[in-house]
Amino acid sequence: MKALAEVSLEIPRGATVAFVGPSGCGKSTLLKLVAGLLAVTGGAVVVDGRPVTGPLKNVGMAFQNPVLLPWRTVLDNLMLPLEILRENGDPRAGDRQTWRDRALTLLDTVGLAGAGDRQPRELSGGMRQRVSLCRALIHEPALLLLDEPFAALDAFTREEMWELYRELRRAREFTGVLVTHDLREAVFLAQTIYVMSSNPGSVAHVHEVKMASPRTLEQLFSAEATELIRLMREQIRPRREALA
Amino acid sequence: MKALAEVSLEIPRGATVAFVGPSGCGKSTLLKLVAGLLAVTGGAVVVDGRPVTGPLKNVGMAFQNPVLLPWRTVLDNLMLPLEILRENGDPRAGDRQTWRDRALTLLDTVGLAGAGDRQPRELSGGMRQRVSLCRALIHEPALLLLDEPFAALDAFTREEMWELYRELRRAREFTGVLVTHDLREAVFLAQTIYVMSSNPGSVAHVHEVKMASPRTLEQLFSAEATELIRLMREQIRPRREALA
Amino acid sequence: SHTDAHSQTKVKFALDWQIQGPQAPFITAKASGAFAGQGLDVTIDRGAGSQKTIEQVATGTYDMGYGDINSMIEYNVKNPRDPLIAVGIVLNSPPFALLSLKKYGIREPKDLKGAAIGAPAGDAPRRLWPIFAKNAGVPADSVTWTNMAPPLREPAPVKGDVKAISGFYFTGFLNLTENLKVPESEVVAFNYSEYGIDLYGNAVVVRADWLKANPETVRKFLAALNTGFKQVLKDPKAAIAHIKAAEPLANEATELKRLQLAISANMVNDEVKKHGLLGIDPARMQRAIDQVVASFELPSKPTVAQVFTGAYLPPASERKID
Amino acid sequence: MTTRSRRIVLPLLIFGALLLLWEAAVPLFRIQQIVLPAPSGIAHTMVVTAGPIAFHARHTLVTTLIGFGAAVGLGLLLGFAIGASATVRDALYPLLVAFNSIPKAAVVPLLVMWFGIGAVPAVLTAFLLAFFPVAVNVAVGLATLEAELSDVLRVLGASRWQIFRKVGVPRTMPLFFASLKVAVSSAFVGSVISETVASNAGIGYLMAVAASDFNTRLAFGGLFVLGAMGVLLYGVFAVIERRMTAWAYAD
Amino acid sequence: MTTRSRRIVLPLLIFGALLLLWEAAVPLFRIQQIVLPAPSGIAHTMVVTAGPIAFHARHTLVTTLIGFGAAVGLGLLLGFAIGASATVRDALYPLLVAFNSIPKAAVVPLLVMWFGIGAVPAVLTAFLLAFFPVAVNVAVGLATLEAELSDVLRVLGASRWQIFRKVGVPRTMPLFFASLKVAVSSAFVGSVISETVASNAGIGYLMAVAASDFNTRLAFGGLFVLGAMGVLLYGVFAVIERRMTAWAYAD
Ligand SMILES: Nc1ncnc2c1ncn2[C@@H]1O[C@H](COP(=O)(O)OP(=O)(O)OP(=O)(O)O)[C@@H](O)[C@H]1O
Ligand SMILES: Nc1ncnc2c1ncn2[C@@H]1O[C@H](COP(=O)(O)OP(=O)(O)OP(=O)(O)O)[C@@H](O)[C@H]1O
Ligand SMILES: [Mg+2]
Ligand SMILES: [Mg+2]
Repeated sequence: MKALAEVSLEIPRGATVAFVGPSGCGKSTLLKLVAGLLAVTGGAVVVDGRPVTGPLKNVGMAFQNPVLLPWRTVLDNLMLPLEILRENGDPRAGDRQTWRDRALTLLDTVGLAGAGDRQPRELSGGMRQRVSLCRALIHEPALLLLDEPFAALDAFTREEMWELYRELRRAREFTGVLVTHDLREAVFLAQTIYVMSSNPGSVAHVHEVKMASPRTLEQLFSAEATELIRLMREQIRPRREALA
Repeated sequence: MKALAEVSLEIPRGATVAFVGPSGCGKSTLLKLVAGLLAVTGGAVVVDGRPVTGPLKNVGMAFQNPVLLPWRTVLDNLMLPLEILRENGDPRAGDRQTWRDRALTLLDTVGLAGAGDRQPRELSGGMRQRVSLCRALIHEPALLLLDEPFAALDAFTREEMWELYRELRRAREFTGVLVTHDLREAVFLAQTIYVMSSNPGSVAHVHEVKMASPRTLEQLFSAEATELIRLMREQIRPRREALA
Repeated sequence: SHTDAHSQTKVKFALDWQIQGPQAPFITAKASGAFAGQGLDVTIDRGAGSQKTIEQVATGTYDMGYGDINSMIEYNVKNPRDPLIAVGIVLNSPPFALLSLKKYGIREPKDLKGAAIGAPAGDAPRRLWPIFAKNAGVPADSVTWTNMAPPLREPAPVKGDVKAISGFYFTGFLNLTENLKVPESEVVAFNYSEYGIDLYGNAVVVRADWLKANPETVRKFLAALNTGFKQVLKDPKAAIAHIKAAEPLANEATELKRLQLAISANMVNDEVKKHGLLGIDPARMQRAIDQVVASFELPSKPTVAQVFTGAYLPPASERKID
Repeated sequence: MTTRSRRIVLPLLIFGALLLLWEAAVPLFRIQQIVLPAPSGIAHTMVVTAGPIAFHARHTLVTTLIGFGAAVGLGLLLGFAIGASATVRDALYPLLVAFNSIPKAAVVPLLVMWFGIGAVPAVLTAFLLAFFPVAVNVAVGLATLEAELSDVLRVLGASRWQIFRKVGVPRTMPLFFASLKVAVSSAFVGSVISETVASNAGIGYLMAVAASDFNTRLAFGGLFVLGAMGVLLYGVFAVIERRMTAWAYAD
Repeated sequence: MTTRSRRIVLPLLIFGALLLLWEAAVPLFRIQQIVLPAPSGIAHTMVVTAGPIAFHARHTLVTTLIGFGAAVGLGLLLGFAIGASATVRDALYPLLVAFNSIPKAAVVPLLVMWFGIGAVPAVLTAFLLAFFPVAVNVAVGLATLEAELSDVLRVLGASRWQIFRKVGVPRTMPLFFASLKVAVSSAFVGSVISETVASNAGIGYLMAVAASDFNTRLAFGGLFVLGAMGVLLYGVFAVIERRMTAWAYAD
């Protein structure tokens, strides 16, 4: 079965792009292809000028289902990237204490101060999602792949996360690829939004978000943003009906 | 550790109530207590006039993470309730063919026509969530417990699901308990909304949704609905800040 | 044997070891129809050692068995409640021996001083070593014993793990010469019988209470065995054919040699020629009991009548051989 | 080369290479036949003795399967009881372990004393050796069941027994079948051990006869037959496993 | 009663009840001592022979642990190789299975022939019996690894070896430790078998001597010692297991 039709797109370094589209249209699959976790059956994925043949190395990734290692505490889950980097002699691997501090700061930022010593099974769904997000960020990757990282969060925590993303981006350059169902989220965070359609998955529409970056939550109520969101809603709706 | 402070509330038969609140405030825990999946350490849960001591029998439940049995196809996952009911001599268990038809109809309704023979691992996150929802509905339970059943869905699929819920409720009486992060969802579906706060989890505010049932999506844009949503946003926000 | 099987008396019989040449009297008695002719339907199972057979008869797992009479004496003393009794001797001279190789410079028992000797823990000649040592003038504690399962025994001196082994003469000698290709002239053997050890060997044994309840069955069994035994002595080759039929894996040439060795060294001697097959000389039996009691350090001494009864044997004239 | 044919050809190649090495080593190091006979000699003996070998192999096979069948039944039962109830586990497990620590070779003489020589002790030994791995793996599978999987059924009003059947059993299948493969080998080992000391038929008996004759070629032939039969039995259960638990294997 | 004390008291109670039943049955059914001696008699013999028993038990223990250690090392290695690479699995697995189907009791004489009498064949037998369950369970654990768990590390640029260590090993721990418990029992069985066949020390030797003396009490005493030692070894690994894999057990 073919999950994705030919999809060809280029993501400029330092930009954030978002993929939106109906459930099951192939967004998660696309992200895994980019990360090199799935092998392409046809066509090619090119990242940083090189075709992807195996898993990428310098990425941070958060999956749709937050996957924490159940045998490690929250903090130890966050130290995982450090361990790998250090063993691989990566220059970004600093000493353990620096990372610990960074991990604790991150946990604090996502509202999980003090949760470092807890076991993953003791966390709520949204808390796990936030830990998983921290793990994707902690080694300051050049490419960040996020699959609905905020779906299990309440509106406010979610908006705080948007702002966190914005601050991170402001502090350091990285390329972001975001899969989301929340059109406001896409508009707030991305420079380009790809609207996908199903059967097989393909990119139906591309929108450049013209608003200046960094953005404020108020900008989401601007006429431009409202209009874009309305337009994308319309673009997703008929696709689903065609599928049915 | 105490996850929930004393929470006392009564849900009238046939009504739908919603729980909203910050991530980690105990919504999922509360739902599991109601279902009898967790034992109360203090206090009591009373359903249908009887204190809950073990798992309830006549409920449909969809968890925050859609749990499908990985060794069964989608259709066989949906037939699970039938098998249990039939073995337990429940009068609601009809013949296999009726159930098959019902399962196929349900799959069709949630936009998964033709997915019956697929394996759970072949489904996208949102598709799994929809299958899990179907499984909660198929035996037409008197009590429906839903933990963010629509979180992994795009806006349109989600709204279709709301309408599906409304139609189901119109056709048959059941009591619904819904945990959600989407305030519009709560307003659309529930007669009563409980706003919870954290540390320990407790009900901070109760709102009766006065709008007539069944509702239309347009009503969500009414002044009354908009005001209620705005109010609840405010009620949730300060709580989170108090926590931080 | 194809007469009416239902009217036949069933007997469960355990051998001492596998079906080989020296077991021919029993196999022949069955194959030639001697048992059936007596109205017996005998099941013959192989054994796991002539001492184990004693246990199996004692526990009632088998009605009758072919085991070591010396172990039976020991068993009776240690379990006075349910004694066994021997009703016919097949190996009149005990096959017990120590075997060594010339290359170790062992010419006589004295030379064993300081040597390691290999044998299974329950091996009869190993357990009778103290009395052999006494008779041969060797201090009993001047050797060390090494425990090993039967199939490991003969290769051990060949490989140099031990300098000598104890065991049944016909088994050990043939295994060394036939199977391990040691030249016959290389093998040194000390037969216990040549050192004043006057024991009897393997016998048909039965529980005393079972014998009391089934005297006729025992009588018929021994009559048939006597017939089979005589056939074996008369025509060992034909007996080996029966062995081969019962156990297709057997090597006929080796088993024939083994049988002939057993006949000449253990089954037929002056006493047998004089008194006939299967019987005993009570005076010798008394000496044998004395020796066993001394060697095994048994707390009490049974009488000859408690150990053996010839009452169920065919008349001496029928047991006579030429 | 397809995966299927590779699965057959690869091990055969390695096996062949080992045989060649062995064949060459025997004359090279002047190894005595009693210590290690050459494969060619073993093969010759096996061909010559094919009739009796086939007879004894069939006997062993039947014995093994009966013992194995009983072991799977009891192993499942015990594993369920232990995996489902902490009390049963606490009470029974140490005794089971103690029992499992007793070499069955040491128990065979007792069995013979009680049941005589023949197929009964062999079946029992096969059973005794095989039920423990089944019970342990089933118990581990049930004890490590994710709570969420059974929650799905609990809210449907399912009984413990139903949860066991609908979730416990399938979830434990990969472990159960892994244990079956181990157990069928153990059962096989058990019947052969017993046959070696107390039987009038079976490959174990054949090897005992060969050993007492110092027929090392036949004894080694017996080892090869055991290996081949073991692979066969194992293969059958591996195929069943793949059929039943494909969902657990990512490929 | 605390869980801890229940874990010790419950099996002892059952064990005691069984002993009482047995003690009563022996005179009741007039069971011969050679068939089944009464527990009191066995206990008496064990007390009288405590010195030699302790000596032989220590010997067996050391042998077992050496063989077991080697088995865990090789078992892990093999399990890893088989679980990680389909080619290795296809090539080696059938041969391993064939090897495992050969009763080690049949191999002991060969080992003795090659390495002489004493501790070496016992260690080797322990090793041969113990490595297979470890290898199988580790291989199953790795082969049924959820893809998502390793994906987490793959995108960090982790090598196969790192994924094995960070995800494969911990994820496989419950299975690995379950296998250790089985393997230590197997190793124990292996050394005892070998001691029975050819050794001058160890519980196996003690039992062989007891059997040849018609000393059934001592032989049964040996069985009890084996059971007790097995439980002890098992218990040690069960404790380690609980420590290492608490996360896998819902309670
Ligand atoms: N292992 C697989 N085997 C076969 N089909 C698969 C597999 N994984 C995914 N698919 C199919 O590929 C399609 C795209 O799946 P994907 O998970 O990428 O969707 P998605 O856009 O992320 O959906 P959602 O928003 O619901 O998460 C779906 O139709 C799904 O059924
Ligand atoms: N097994 C457990 N052991 C200890 N603490 C737990 C356990 N399960 C949940 N908790 C804690 O209980 C609190 C409530 O968890 P719950 O899952 O009910 O939150 P929630 O409201 O559903 O959050 P979310 O919206 O993120 O799903 C959290 O602080 C969580 O850490
Ligand atoms: Mg997805
Ligand atoms: Mg929750």
